Amino acid sequence: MRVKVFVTPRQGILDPQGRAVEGSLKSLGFKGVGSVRVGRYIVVDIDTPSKAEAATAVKQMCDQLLANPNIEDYRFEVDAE
Amino acid sequence: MRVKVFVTPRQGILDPQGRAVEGSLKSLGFKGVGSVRVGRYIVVDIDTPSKAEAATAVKQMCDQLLANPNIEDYRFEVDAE
Amino acid sequence: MKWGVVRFPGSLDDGDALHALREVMGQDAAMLWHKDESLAGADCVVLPGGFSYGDYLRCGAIARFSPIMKSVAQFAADGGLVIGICNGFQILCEAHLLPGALMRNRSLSFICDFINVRVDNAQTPFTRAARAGEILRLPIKHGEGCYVAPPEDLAQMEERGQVLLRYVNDAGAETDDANPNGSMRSIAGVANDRFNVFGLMPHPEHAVEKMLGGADGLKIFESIIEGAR
Amino acid sequence: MSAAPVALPGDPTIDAVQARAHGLTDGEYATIEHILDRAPTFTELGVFSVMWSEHCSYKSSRKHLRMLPMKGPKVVGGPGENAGAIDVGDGWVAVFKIESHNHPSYVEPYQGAATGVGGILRDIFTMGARPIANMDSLKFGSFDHPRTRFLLGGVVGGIGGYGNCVGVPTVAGEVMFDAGYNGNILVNAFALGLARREDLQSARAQGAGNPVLYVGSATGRDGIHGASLLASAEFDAESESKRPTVQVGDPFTEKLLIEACLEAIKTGAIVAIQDMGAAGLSSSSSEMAGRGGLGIELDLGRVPLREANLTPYEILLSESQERMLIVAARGREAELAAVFEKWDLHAVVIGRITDDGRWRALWKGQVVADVPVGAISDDAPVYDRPMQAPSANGATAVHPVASVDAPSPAAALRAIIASPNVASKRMVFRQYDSLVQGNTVMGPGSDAAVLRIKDSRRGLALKVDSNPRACALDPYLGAIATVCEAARNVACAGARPAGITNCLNYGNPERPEIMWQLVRGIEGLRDAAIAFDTPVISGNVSLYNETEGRAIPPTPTIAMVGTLDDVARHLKQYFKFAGDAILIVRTAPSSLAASEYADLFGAHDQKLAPIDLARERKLIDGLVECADRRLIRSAHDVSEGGLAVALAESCFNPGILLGAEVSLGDSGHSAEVLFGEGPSTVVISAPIENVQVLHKIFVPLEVVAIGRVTTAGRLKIDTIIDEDVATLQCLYEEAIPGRLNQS
Ligand SMILES: Nc1ncnc2c1ncn2[C@@H]1O[C@H](COP(=O)(O)OP(=O)(O)O)[C@@H](O)[C@H]1O
Ligand SMILES: [Mg+2]
Repeated sequence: MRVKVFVTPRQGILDPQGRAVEGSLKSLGFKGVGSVRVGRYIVVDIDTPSKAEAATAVKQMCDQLLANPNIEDYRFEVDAE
Repeated sequence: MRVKVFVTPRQGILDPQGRAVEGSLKSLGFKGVGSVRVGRYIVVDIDTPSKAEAATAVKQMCDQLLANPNIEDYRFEVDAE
Repeated sequence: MKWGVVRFPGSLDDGDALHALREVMGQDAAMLWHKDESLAGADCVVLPGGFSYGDYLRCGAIARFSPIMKSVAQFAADGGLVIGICNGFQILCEAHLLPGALMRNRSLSFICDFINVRVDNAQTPFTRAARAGEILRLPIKHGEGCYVAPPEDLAQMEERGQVLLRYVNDAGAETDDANPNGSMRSIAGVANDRFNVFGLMPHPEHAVEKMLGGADGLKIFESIIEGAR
Repeated sequence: MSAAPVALPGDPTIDAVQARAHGLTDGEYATIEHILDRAPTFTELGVFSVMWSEHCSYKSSRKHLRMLPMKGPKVVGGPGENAGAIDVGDGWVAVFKIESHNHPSYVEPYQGAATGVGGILRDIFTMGARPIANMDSLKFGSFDHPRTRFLLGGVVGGIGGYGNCVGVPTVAGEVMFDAGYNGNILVNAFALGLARREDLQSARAQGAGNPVLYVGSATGRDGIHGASLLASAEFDAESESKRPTVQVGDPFTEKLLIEACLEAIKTGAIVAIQDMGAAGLSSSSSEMAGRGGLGIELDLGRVPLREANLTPYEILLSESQERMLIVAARGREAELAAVFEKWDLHAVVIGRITDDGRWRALWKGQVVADVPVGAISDDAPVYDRPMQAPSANGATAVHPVASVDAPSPAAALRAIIASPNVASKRMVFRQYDSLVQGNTVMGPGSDAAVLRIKDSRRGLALKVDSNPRACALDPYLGAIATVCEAARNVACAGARPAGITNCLNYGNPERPEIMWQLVRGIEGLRDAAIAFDTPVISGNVSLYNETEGRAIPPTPTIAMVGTLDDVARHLKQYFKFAGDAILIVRTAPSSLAASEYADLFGAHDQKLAPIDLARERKLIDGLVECADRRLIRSAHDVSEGGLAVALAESCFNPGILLGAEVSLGDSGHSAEVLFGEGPSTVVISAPIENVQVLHKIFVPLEVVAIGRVTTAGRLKIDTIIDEDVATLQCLYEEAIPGRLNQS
């Protein structure tokens, strides 16, 4: 299976990186740019019999390692490959 | 509109972060973990009349700023909101 | 000759470069502001070390769009001398004024240390004061100094002698241990194919006074001065 | 105007219960009602709760801190301001301070440590001084504790991540691992800045009508109640649930703030300036007004917000980072705004100074808080808490007794030099930029860091130290021993100790034995500071360092700053020339009490020997004279690991492989002599011809020529130790990385 994990700075938590990119896009002249958030995109190949098992594993991975519960939210997608 | 950009290390380019994560996941005892790639996940809110225009804008953003063509690939999704 | 040191928001070693050039080497050097487009008649432009724009997104990715970078690109196109140190090197790569890119150190952590580099091409405006094969002891301090480039480009750069500096051990050999950040082919500094733009991760401006740990960095600046004569 | 402030829709009813939920005692709440002659609004209650918290008000320690010597011929500015300053010559003053970020770093190691560095830096440049050096004092649980690795990685990453990015070198520090910190680590961050004497800024508001400017990051919900709840209550499951939005540091914005503020100060348009630290806008505004004996009025609607719909309560209590509050000279706002714009920062007028002595906050045209300035800034309760020495001579630490079969000296040396507390901390300080700004003559690695002062021949030496093991045995002597070590480290670099800043890390002051530790610690600091003529120019107190009712060992952290008239005369700890004589200078015979040896192998000796401060002072003066007269080539203070380890460390010259051949005589083969850590001993090397005069210089101290520096690359101590220096160095360097890699 291939699992895609999306980690984003939690709402309300300062995201300096997002603000910097936002500023830069605006000064590059892009119109209508609103808020920008910068997070991590993690692709994990995992060999499990079922999607369900992959999902349980990935949830644990996120809670233990991939995301920082203090300041980040995550979601993930499991797509069989 | 909300645009989601996924930036990943180009195939063949080493990804030390990915390897580190892979290592930690294994040492945490996760079974069946294969290769791991770590990239960036960028969410841009942009106010454009149409999805198409958002798409054109984002493509430029990626080429100019959000991704480094030497070492990274990107793809993006535009979802109306 | 005249020197211009560019100050970006988040530049940190700009003052140190200026100090090395003015106070230590008695050069005529001025600070340039990233929002200006004028290079104030500089014969050599220095892009200093630091964390321009906090190194957010990618090191150098945002600074590259500063107004002054247009002028720097034009200056380089006209054959002017440009040297990028650490963050300056990263900016030059992001601006495509130098080939390749700089990624997270292999160890994933920031490294501050003195290391050896070997001068592999001493025929350039940036190295002519050194002997080919000469070993310089210079400090590095970076978290993203791992040099990468597509194999075909690398081959070409090697052929043309664009690799000016490599990390080596005390015996002058490229070894894995002597490569602090995992750079391809132990590359520490590269020039463009016209040899008027040079980027390096080590900090020559922090190796110009014996009391502060060594003066090998002078070789780089002396080379540039020599060429200008 | 003084219409009673209005309650806002959704405000809870205010009573003693609500006050308790805010960490205020019933007595404190009654006082508030008395001061106001009415019940406070919810907004006011919030402000009182943070301003009267232990963290902001020092209510348990203030009375005792008064005993510290804070004045001196070289002290400039000082009490009342954010930090004191020391005149270091040629018109330069050094401003320095140390502060704890213990609890935030335990909750979120990277950001907690990073924002700790950011906060202390603002304390420095708010004085008008350019920060030129950082130090960090770190205490983790035992090395093998499951959380230690994670915390170590996060904290070190955060300190480096922030310090490296703002361009302030981290030049020294300390790291200790001890089970006493398993549930409550210590992260104490130090910063030092230089200013021209005339440029020193004040945080004393002046001039009714002067505008109040807000500069820096927008305000979010970060760390609301961080100060009062996290730093003023024991750390347990409950406070976990009260965990505020974690503060995230933005070192890039901090760097812009440093440059912009220092430039703005040059315009002369700034009347007073203060960073928004703990209790953010509430403390900075009330303290500046309070110092000036004036009032202040803030229009909270003008405060830049990161998210919509923050309440006045949240705006006033937010601890968002990288924010400064400035009182500007009326009519010169634009001038200042221009400077900040240049740095892509925005200065916003959010209020004005008044002469009515009130601290007033407006929201949508209504007054939501209106209290006497003094009530929140100065008149916080001061407690004289009961104290009680624990039985059993005050020892709070149980040490093992001597193990049945003590190891051979050589085996003990190999074991001790590879124990994480003694081994090289390179893995840590390699992650810190110690070179930026080009002043680092000696970075991490020797006893103290040495900085040059540009455009002069002068230099500074600095080091931060602590000795919780000794303090656990005797909080008074332990504090003295800590100051002595810090002074020794600085003097070993050839510098004259000039001033102290301190961070007092203790447990719950409501427990008499903890209060006793605190007061004994302060008394020790006082006596030692007086003995060395080193005024205490700033400091910070961190209490309630407890988990599940278990307090950390008493940990006064002492940072010492010393001055060199000629930085070229500084010393390092490494032997330099084969053939030089090796001597030890001692104030008293050493003991195994509180030593690494005792920790590893046990020892009977668990009572600290008394310390004769006159002799300690003599040792410092002697070292400074030796350096100044260029009589010695190296000096190394004997600390963790004792004399044998100090001798080995002196051989680890990065430039050249040397050895030492030493004879201590039969009496010198005891574990006490080889591995004892206190009181004071220093290892020096000098040309043979200077040995005679050295004896004179250090009278009445014991000076013993114990051997020679050799080219052999071996450390030989009589017949009991004969080790290859390179091998010892490998043990020393590889210990921590090695143990981290084996998972
Ligand atoms: N956390 C740290 N940050 C920077 N430098 C450190 C840190 N920990 C230790 N060091 C450096 O390692 C060396 C040894 O530290 P330490 O054992 O505390 O010295 P000493 O025993 O002389 O007080 C010193 O140069 C010190 O500055
Ligand atoms: Mg020492």
